[in-house]
Formats: sequence, structure tokens, C-alpha cells
Amino acid sequence: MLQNMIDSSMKKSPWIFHINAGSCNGCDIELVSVLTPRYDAERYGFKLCGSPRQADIVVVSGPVTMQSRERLRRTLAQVPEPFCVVSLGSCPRSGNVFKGSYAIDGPLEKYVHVDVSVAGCTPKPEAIIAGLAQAAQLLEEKRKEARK
Amino acid sequence: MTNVLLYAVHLFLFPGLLFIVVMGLLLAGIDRKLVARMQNRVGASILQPWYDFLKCCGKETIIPRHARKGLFLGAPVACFVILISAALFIPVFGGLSMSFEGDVVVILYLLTAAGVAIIVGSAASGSPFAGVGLSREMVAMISYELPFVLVLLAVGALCGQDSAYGVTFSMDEIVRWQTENGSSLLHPAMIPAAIAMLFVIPCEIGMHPFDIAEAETEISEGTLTEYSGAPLGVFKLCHCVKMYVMTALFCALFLGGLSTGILLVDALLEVVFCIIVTFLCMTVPHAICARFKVEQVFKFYWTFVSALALISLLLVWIMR
Amino acid sequence: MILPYLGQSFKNLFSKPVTEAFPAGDPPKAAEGYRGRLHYDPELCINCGMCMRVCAPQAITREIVPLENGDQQITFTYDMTSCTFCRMCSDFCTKKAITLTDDYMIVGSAHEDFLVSGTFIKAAPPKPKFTPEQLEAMKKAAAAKKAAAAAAADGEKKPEEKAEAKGEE
Amino acid sequence: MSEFISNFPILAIMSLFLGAFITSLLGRKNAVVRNVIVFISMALALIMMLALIKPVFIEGKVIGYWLGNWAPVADWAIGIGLEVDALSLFFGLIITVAVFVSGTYSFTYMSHDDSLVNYYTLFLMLSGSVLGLVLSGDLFNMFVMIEIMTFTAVALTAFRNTYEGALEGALKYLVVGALGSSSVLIGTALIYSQLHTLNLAQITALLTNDQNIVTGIAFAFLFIGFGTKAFLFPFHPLAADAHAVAPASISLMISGVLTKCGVYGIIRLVYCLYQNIDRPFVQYLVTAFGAVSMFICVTMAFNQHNFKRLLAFHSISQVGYVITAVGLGTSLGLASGLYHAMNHTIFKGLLFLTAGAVQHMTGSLDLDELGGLSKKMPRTCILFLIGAASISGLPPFNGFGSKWMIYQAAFEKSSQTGNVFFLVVCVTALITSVLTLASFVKVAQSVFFGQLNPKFENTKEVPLAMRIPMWILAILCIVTGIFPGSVANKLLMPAVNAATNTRAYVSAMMGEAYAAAHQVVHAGAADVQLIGVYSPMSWMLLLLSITSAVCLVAVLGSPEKKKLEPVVGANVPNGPMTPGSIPVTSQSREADERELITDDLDPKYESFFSGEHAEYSQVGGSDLFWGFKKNWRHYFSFMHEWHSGILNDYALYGACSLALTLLLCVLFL
Repeated sequence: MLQNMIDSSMKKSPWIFHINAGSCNGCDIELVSVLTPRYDAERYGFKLCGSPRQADIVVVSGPVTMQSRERLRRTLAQVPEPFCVVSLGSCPRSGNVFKGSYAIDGPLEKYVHVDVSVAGCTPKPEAIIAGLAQAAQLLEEKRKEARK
Repeated sequence: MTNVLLYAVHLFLFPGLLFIVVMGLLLAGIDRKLVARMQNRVGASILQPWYDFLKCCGKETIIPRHARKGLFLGAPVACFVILISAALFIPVFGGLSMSFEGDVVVILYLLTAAGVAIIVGSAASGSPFAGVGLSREMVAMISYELPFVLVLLAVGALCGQDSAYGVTFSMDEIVRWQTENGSSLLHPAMIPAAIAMLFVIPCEIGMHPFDIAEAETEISEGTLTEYSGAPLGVFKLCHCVKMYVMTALFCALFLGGLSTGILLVDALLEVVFCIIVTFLCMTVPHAICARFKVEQVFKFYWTFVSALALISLLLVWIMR
Repeated sequence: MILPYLGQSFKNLFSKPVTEAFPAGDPPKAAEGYRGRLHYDPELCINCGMCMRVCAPQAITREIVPLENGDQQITFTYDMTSCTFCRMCSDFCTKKAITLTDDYMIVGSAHEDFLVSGTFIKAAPPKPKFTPEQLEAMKKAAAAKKAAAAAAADGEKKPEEKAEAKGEE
Repeated sequence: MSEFISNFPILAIMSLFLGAFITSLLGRKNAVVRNVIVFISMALALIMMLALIKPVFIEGKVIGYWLGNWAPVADWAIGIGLEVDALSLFFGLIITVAVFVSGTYSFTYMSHDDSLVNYYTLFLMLSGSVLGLVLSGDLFNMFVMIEIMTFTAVALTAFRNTYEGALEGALKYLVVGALGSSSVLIGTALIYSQLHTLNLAQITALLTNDQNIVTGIAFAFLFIGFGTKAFLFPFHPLAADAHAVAPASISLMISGVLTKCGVYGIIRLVYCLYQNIDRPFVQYLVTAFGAVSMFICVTMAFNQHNFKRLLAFHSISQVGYVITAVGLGTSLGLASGLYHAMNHTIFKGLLFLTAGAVQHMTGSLDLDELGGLSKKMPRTCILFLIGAASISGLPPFNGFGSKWMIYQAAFEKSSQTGNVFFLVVCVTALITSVLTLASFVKVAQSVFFGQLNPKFENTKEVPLAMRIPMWILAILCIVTGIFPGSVANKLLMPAVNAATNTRAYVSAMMGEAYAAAHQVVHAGAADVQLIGVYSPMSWMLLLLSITSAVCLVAVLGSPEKKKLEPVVGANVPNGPMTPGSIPVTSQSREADERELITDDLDPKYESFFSGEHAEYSQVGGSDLFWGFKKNWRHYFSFMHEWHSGILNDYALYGACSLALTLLLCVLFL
């Protein structure tokens, strides 16, 4: 029963860690605006945390630049299981307008399996919330799967 | 046999483990909800601290390579146990506690020891962020210790004025004096001390405007940088338990002696007062203040808050 | 100095929160002129390829599959994870086959969730009347005729040749 | 039997002095012989002191011994006497235990050095003189012992004279120590000129009713003399200089034993000889000296970069606690002072030994340089944490019990007398405790935790022979912390009673009739209501039961967590890719793997470094509490100027404090 409670609380308290992999800051601002009173993702237990060790959902924004590549990979490695990766905006998934640049070593899929993507340049906060909620749902499934 | 059973009930059920944990989580949930409402938001549900704790228990625990494993994992448990035992010395209304002569200093030191457990845990994690965090935690501890001590001395001097030594360091004695003479908050000399105590509480707990040690945006959660999984959950739980301990301490020091004699009513009264104190000292500053800087915290506590507590102490001195 | 906030926060405590209901209900409508998910109408498209040329992030791909009967199945795919929603494609589309809707909920797990594509079949042109050999022969014949005519009289254009050329186009 | 036992004090002293003598004779050839001799003489002294527990502590006797059987003639004590009451024995026990631990530690610790015969000879002489000082019943003998103690300590401080500053530290100690010794000598001379005797018991009896201005001046000299030995406030800088360079075993002796001699002298002086602790002036004087050294030294310790220098300042700070408590003049105050004196020897000894262990294995004491040693020296780390928790007064270690009693005593005193001065003292003591904690957090972070300096990659754990003495002290820390009630009843109360019951002290040496003739007051057994003594046993049980409950829950919850691990691959970077993902070109994939191999270990278990490759970046040493230091920068810069490091200045401070005390004593005593 305790395990079931843990499973169900998995989706009720997803903590977000945000990695900026060379983003233009547009998506980052929108992510923060998700926590403002108007959108208030906190009512679903979302919380921005400062360390990947505490994260359940890793939100990555930006095309993966050469500079950020190693940092991104190391940080992603440090997140405890189970966790979800959400790509924010068009860049992590494709490189967007930076596609083909010598400074880009994307896409994000190359480094980690992206569970949920929120497209848009930049996505609206509602879309981000929807994406995060989807990821939170996935968390519970992952935990259940892990237990089997 | 019944004694042992009663002891076990005290320890684990009523004023003990279960009650303290439930109260702590409840207070934390209410605080979060109220902060959200004061910021014009809906906010997380009141059960959110439960979810957070349970979720942390379900996560993987990573022990970093540089960490000292034993201390790293032992520190959260030590912190939790120390806080629970500190809570047991604080009487619930009606005086249910494991009180003995001079336990006020024990409570003071147990609270310090809980802080030290956090510091040792974070130091054992070997992270530079944790290093910065523990330094800030320590500075915060130095900051609030002076006013805290002064407040305790003021209450001790007020409630022990009839005793043979003119002072008391016993929780029981403090509550007994208040039962006979009315709550010490009604005593005019105590009002500055109560205000000082209201300022001490959030810093002691590390609540928002004073959470310099765990500043998530500046130093990656500071002391908790390397913690994940169940140990992190225990630390978060400790945070909640500390809320109960501090508010209950406030109730015992300033609002003691309101006992009705019926255990259930007393416990309810305690809960209500704890919530009120939580609202006053944690929710309001949390909702309206941005985080302080390290040196600002130090200056604030050693000047303004200490002065309030000192005024109270001197007033007691003069009026007795 | 913090007192104004204090008053405001107490006021907030007893007022209705401003938070949107969103995940509970329908997503709110986007502002006018919002550039959301792209809508592509293959019926209007004439396969001019202008949109691909102006697309900065190269989000548009075209796939041409020749069919048996000589028709071409043309698929335009617009990758929303690559799009910057600049509306250049829409502006340059002479046939107004591309429009940007106000649907901003572009969320999904699989790559297919983010693709907007349309397929149309471009009919093959009608078969020419003559094979190239015949044409060649006809050209030669015409040239011979022309030479003969030039020799005979001043050059006038043959109407039937013009028609043939048009048909070939 | 009791006749025979009365020989034990002199035998204990002699065993140490003779051991010194024999060591220098026989120890040159063979290290084993030398160590055996040293060990036997230390053990003998310890056993004799332990044997004295029964008659002195339990039966409450005062053992007097006249050397050469020169008993007093016609009530004039001419011979040299040894007198052991519970107070002397209390300190004697502390000293012999510390000597034993320090000696056994030295066997391994000093193995890197040469000319060790000199070391052990001086060491045993130091031990013998210290023991002689506290067991002596003769004022001049005390002076002689102080002189031996000072000179051997100076020699031992400079023993590692290749160290930078060793000779400087020794010179400072020599000069300022000589200032103290000579002031004791002047005090002794003044007393002799007035009372024509040097025997403590007789002086006590004579001073009971006859104190004049000259004895007042003598009091000032003696007080400052003993204060110098305890390194009280204006004398503290030289202790820091001496500790920083001395071998750790000698630092233990200086901080745990030599300062205790000063404390013993002051207690003997104010409670026994002059019996003037009831006078407010003396209370103010002693408490003020104690409180000022307590506070200034703890703030000074905040700024230190050297492990042992920091410990040295703390050592004086803790002695300041003891002196403060002693100066309160109440039974509880004295009891708490004695308790803290004992605890201080134990935990500070432990800390110095861990510092020595660190120095032995790494060769460095620099707090800015060390770090992360907990991985390399885990047992030393645990020992250090026990010591640090004790000195910071965390329950359930011993420092908590004694500090609590001190607060209780100070606050009670202020409450009873309505005096704000003692209230300030109480608050100072509490704040000092927090600052102590802070600076030990600093040491823990910058020596044992944090990141390992690549320089010390090959550090190993200290050998068992060095850990055993440390464990003895650590276990003492815990035991005396968990059973403060029995410590108070069995050890402190007899010592407190002995210190206040001067009549028994006099009559043991000079006879009952003599004491009666001089109307020596017979203080009854001190009525210490030890409300400050707590009984941690009950809640230790409680702690244990909750800990076990929590562990039980943890164990029950754990098996399911282990199942999580096989699934890890799904989401780990560089793990198997899920089919839907964008294929990676083989080239970049290979490159990635190569890079990962150069990472040599899984980045998952690296510390979080904002994604950077973790590199050596130790937060510690002097950078740690800047938030605190910034607010106090003016104070610290003043202190920096004031502790100039110039010997002339320090001698001047000493002379000034002597002059001030003299003036005050003449005016108010």
C-alpha cells in the first residue's frame, strides 16, 4: 500500500530542474512564468529546484551547443531514477534556426531519450504546463514499471 | 508493564513521533497554501508536503563519490531523531511532555544539534555548493542564537521569579507559572520578547526570507545539493518537524497555561495556536519578502531582534 | 517599506485567485495574431517551393513520389519542432495554402505529433501526340518544307507547328 | 595500609622524575628500553593516583605527607609537605591521565624525529613537575615546580626547531612565562615576609584572620602568576604561538595540563588560601578575566589558518569558561568549573591528537590547504567529530553537561544578586559556545570534509598505536557526557567540598588544634543543588528507540528500492537508445564514448558542479564565514593590529595587566 501511495505521489510532486543548453532565454522566461500567479503550476506540486539530484523532471531548452554539451550530459547523468526529460521549445529537438551551425551538436535525442517535447518558439505557458503534466503522468508509469 | 506501554504511546503516538510528524506536515502544508493565497495564487494542496516526502522516498538515492557514506546517510536520520526528541520536551497544552529540570537548555542545544546534523551531512557530501551552504547555515545559526538565548533567558527570568533560584530553565516550571499567573504574553515585559521570538522562528527553520543556506537559485540548494531520494525526503521532513517544534516552543513559552484539562481540547487548541503562530511568523514574511543576504541576516538579528529580546529581559529584571 | 506589500497580500488572501483554470478546462484562446501550429492546405498548393526557400530553420521538407501513371505524389512536411513560427512561409505563399492557426498546444512524445503534412497528387501532363522520333521527323520534314518554301517565297509561320510546341509544354 | 598510601603522592612524583633520570641514562642505546621505561613510569604515576581515589574521594580524607618526616615543630611548618585533598587529586587524576595518553601517543607520533631521549626526559620532567605542583602543600615548592614546568615546556615547544617559528614561539613562551613565574616568586616572597611560613595549610590558617595590604599585593602577584600559566587574557597570544609549533603531544600537555595548573593555582588561591571568593571584588576580577579571555580567544580562533593555532585559541577560550565559572563563587560555579576543566583536558587533548594525526600523515596544518581527509582518514575524522561535538557542547557529549552547569551557575548568580554583570557573562558564555561550534564547523569543513587536495592523494590512516590514545579520550568524552550525575557526585562534589572546607585542609597538616586556634571556618559539605546536572540516560534511551524505529522503517522500505536499478539503462545518457529516437552517426557516438572513458568513472556519482567537470575547489579555511566576518571587520582588524606578534608588546600587555590588577587589589582588597 505504501508503494502505491509512493507511486501516486510521484505525479503529484514533480520537481523541475531546468538546464539551459544554449537557449536564447525565451523559453527560460516562459518556464519561470509558469510559476507566476496567473499560471501557478505549483498547485500541481511543480517546484523549481536548484540541484539535479532532487529533480524529477529535467527541462532542457536550447539547441545543444558545443559548450553546453558536456555540461548537459554530466548534469543529466546526475539525476536520480526515475526521471523524465522534457524538451522545451523547438531548439532541443531540431536545432531550429541554428541548425547546421558549427557550434551546435544537437539534437537532444542524441544524448538522452526525450519523453515529452513542447514545441513552439517559444511555447505558451499553457502548453508548457500541459507538457509537464504529461511528463508527471509518465513518472508514475516509470516508477510502476521499475517496480515490476 | 502499563508504564512501558504508556511510555511507548507517549513516544510514538500522542505527543511523540506520529503526532509531531503529522503536525509538522500539516503546518508546512497550511503555510504553503496560505503563502500561495497571499500571492494571489491557488497553491498546492495542503497534503503537498506528504506527497513530496513520499515521492522522495520513491526515488533513487545517489551517493556521490566524494561523500563520506556513513555520515552522509546518517546525518538526516540524526537530524530527524534529534528534532523528535527535542519536540518531546516541549509540553503540549496540558503539560504532556518528557520534561525535567533544566530542559530549556537541552531544547536549545538539541535545536543547535539538528542544525549541526545538517551541516555535517552537507559537509560529508563533499560538494563545494554544500560548503558555501553550510557556511551560510552556520552564520544564520550564529545570527539567531543570540536573540534566541536572550528570549529564553527572559522567559526563564519571568517564570522563575518565585523559585528559589530566581530563574528557571524548566519547561514544566514555565508552564506551571503561566497556569498560575496567566500567559506570559499578557505580561507587558514579554511583548518585545515574543516579537523577537517570532523573528527567530523563521530563521531557525530556514524559511523563505531567511533560507540563505538553501538558496536554490544562488547555490543550488546549498546544504542539500548532493542529497537525493529518501535522505532528501527525511531532510524535508525535518524541515516540517522543525516548524512544529518551533511553533510549539513559542506556544509553551508565551501561551502556556491555557489548559482546559481535557486532553483532546488541549491538543486542538495547540494545533490552532500553532497554525496562528505559523501564519504570523512564517507565512507573512514568506509572502512579502525577498530573500535576505547573509550579512543582512546577521546584522538584522544581532541588532534589531537582539535589542527587542534584551529590552524584554531588562524589563523583567526591573519589574520583578 | 514592506508594508504596502503586506496590505496587498492580506487583500489577496480574501480575494479570488487570478490563476487560470487551464489544465482543468479548455485551454484559453490565444491572442489575436498569434502564430501557432501551422495549417497547410494541400489543395491550394501548387508546389512552387517558395516556402522551402524562405524557411530559415529548414523545417519544410518535400517528398516527391512518382506514381505509375506518371502522376506525382507530393508531400510537404512542416516540422513543428523545427519551426520558429516566423510566418515567412505563409507570407510568401502565393496561393495562401499555408496559414498559421492559434493552436499553441504543440505537445507530444513521438516525433509524429509534431509534423504537419499534406499530400496532393500532381496530375501528369497529358501525353504528347507524337513521340520524339516522330517529332524529329516532323521537324526535319518541316525544315525541308521551310527550305523549299523559302526558296519559293517569303517565310510564313506554320500554325500547326506552333500548336505542337504548345502541346509539348 | 593508610600509612603506606600516604606515600603514594611522593612516589607518583618521584616515579616520573626518576623515569626522566633513568631514561636519559639508559635510553640512548635502545628505543624499546627507553619506551618501556617511559611507559612504566607513566603507568606507575597513574596507578598511584588511582589508588588514592578510595581514601580521598570516597572516605573524604586529606592525605598529608612531610618529606623526610619534618613534621611541624611548635606549630611552625618548616619542612616540605605534600598535601592531597580531593581538589588536588582531582587535578592529579586529570594530569596523570593526560600524561599517560600523551606519552603513549608520542611513541608513534614522534617516530619521525631524532634525539628522542631528550624529548622523553623533558616530557617526564614536565609531567613530574605538573603533578608535583598540584600535590604540593608548599607555596615555594609550587614555584619551583612552575619553573621546572615552564622551562621543560619551553624546551619541548622548540623541540622541532627546524619548524618555522619554533624558536620564536619558545622564546615568547620563555619570556612571558618568566614574567609569570617571577610574579609568583614575588607573591611568595611577600607572603613569607608577612607570615614567615611557606606551608599552604599554615598560610591558610594565618590568612583567615589577618589580611593586610601586603597580602593583598601578594594576591595580585600570585593571581597574575597563575593566570599566566593558564594563559589568561593578555597572555593568550603566546600560547597560540607555542601550540602552533609544538609537537601535538606537547600541545596536549600545554593545553590540557599546564593550563590546568594555572586553574588549580587560582582555585587554591581564592577558595583556600585567601578564602576571599565571597567578596564581590574578587568575583568580578576572576570572572572578568575569564569572560574576556573566553570571548576574545574564540573570536581570534575564528580567523586562524593553522589547525593547531586555532585549537590553541580555543583552549584558552575554554579555560576562560573554567575561570569564569570558578569566579562565580558559588558551589555550582566551582563544580561546573571543575567539570569543565576535566572535560577540557579530555576533548581538547583529543582534538590536539587528531591535529597531530593529520600533521603526522600529511605534514600540513594549513586549513587553506587541507581538505577532504575524511575519505583517507575516516577513523580520525570520527574521533575529530566526537571532540568537536564535545567542545561545542552538543548533547550527549561531555562539553554539554559542563557548559550547561556554567550557564546555570552564571544565570542563577545574576538572578540571586540582581547583578547585570553576571547576566552579561552568561550571555557571553552562550554566544561563545555558538562561535566555538562555528569555528569547529570551519575546521571540519576545511580539514576533513570538502574536497581532497590532490597534494594529499596518498594520505593513509594513522597507525593503530596512535588511534588507541585518541579512542581512550573519545570514550572518556562520551562516558563523562552520558553519566554527568555520577561524575558530579563521585568526583566534583568531593573536590568542591575540599576546596571550600579549608578547616579540614589545615587540620590535616597542622593538626586540629591549630586550625581551631586560628578560627578557620568549618564550611560544611557544600549544599550544591545540582539542578544543572541532567540525566541524559532517560532520553538517550528515547533517542535510541526512535533511531531504531527509523532504521526499521528504512530497512523495510529498502528492498523495493533495489529493484529500481536494472531499469536505469533506459534513461541514462549513452545508454541504449530507444528505437524512436533520432539515430546518431557512428562517428560522433564513438567520440562520445571516448570522452566518457577519459572521465574515467561514471559522472553520475560525481559531485554536482553546475555540470562542469568536478575539479579541486575547496571551500574552506579563511573563506568560510565571510558573512559573519564582514559585519565584524572593524573588530577583527583591531584585533589583528593588537596581536602584533612582537614579543615586546606581549610582555607589555602582561606587565600592564599585572599593574592594573595590583592597583585594583590595593584599592579594593
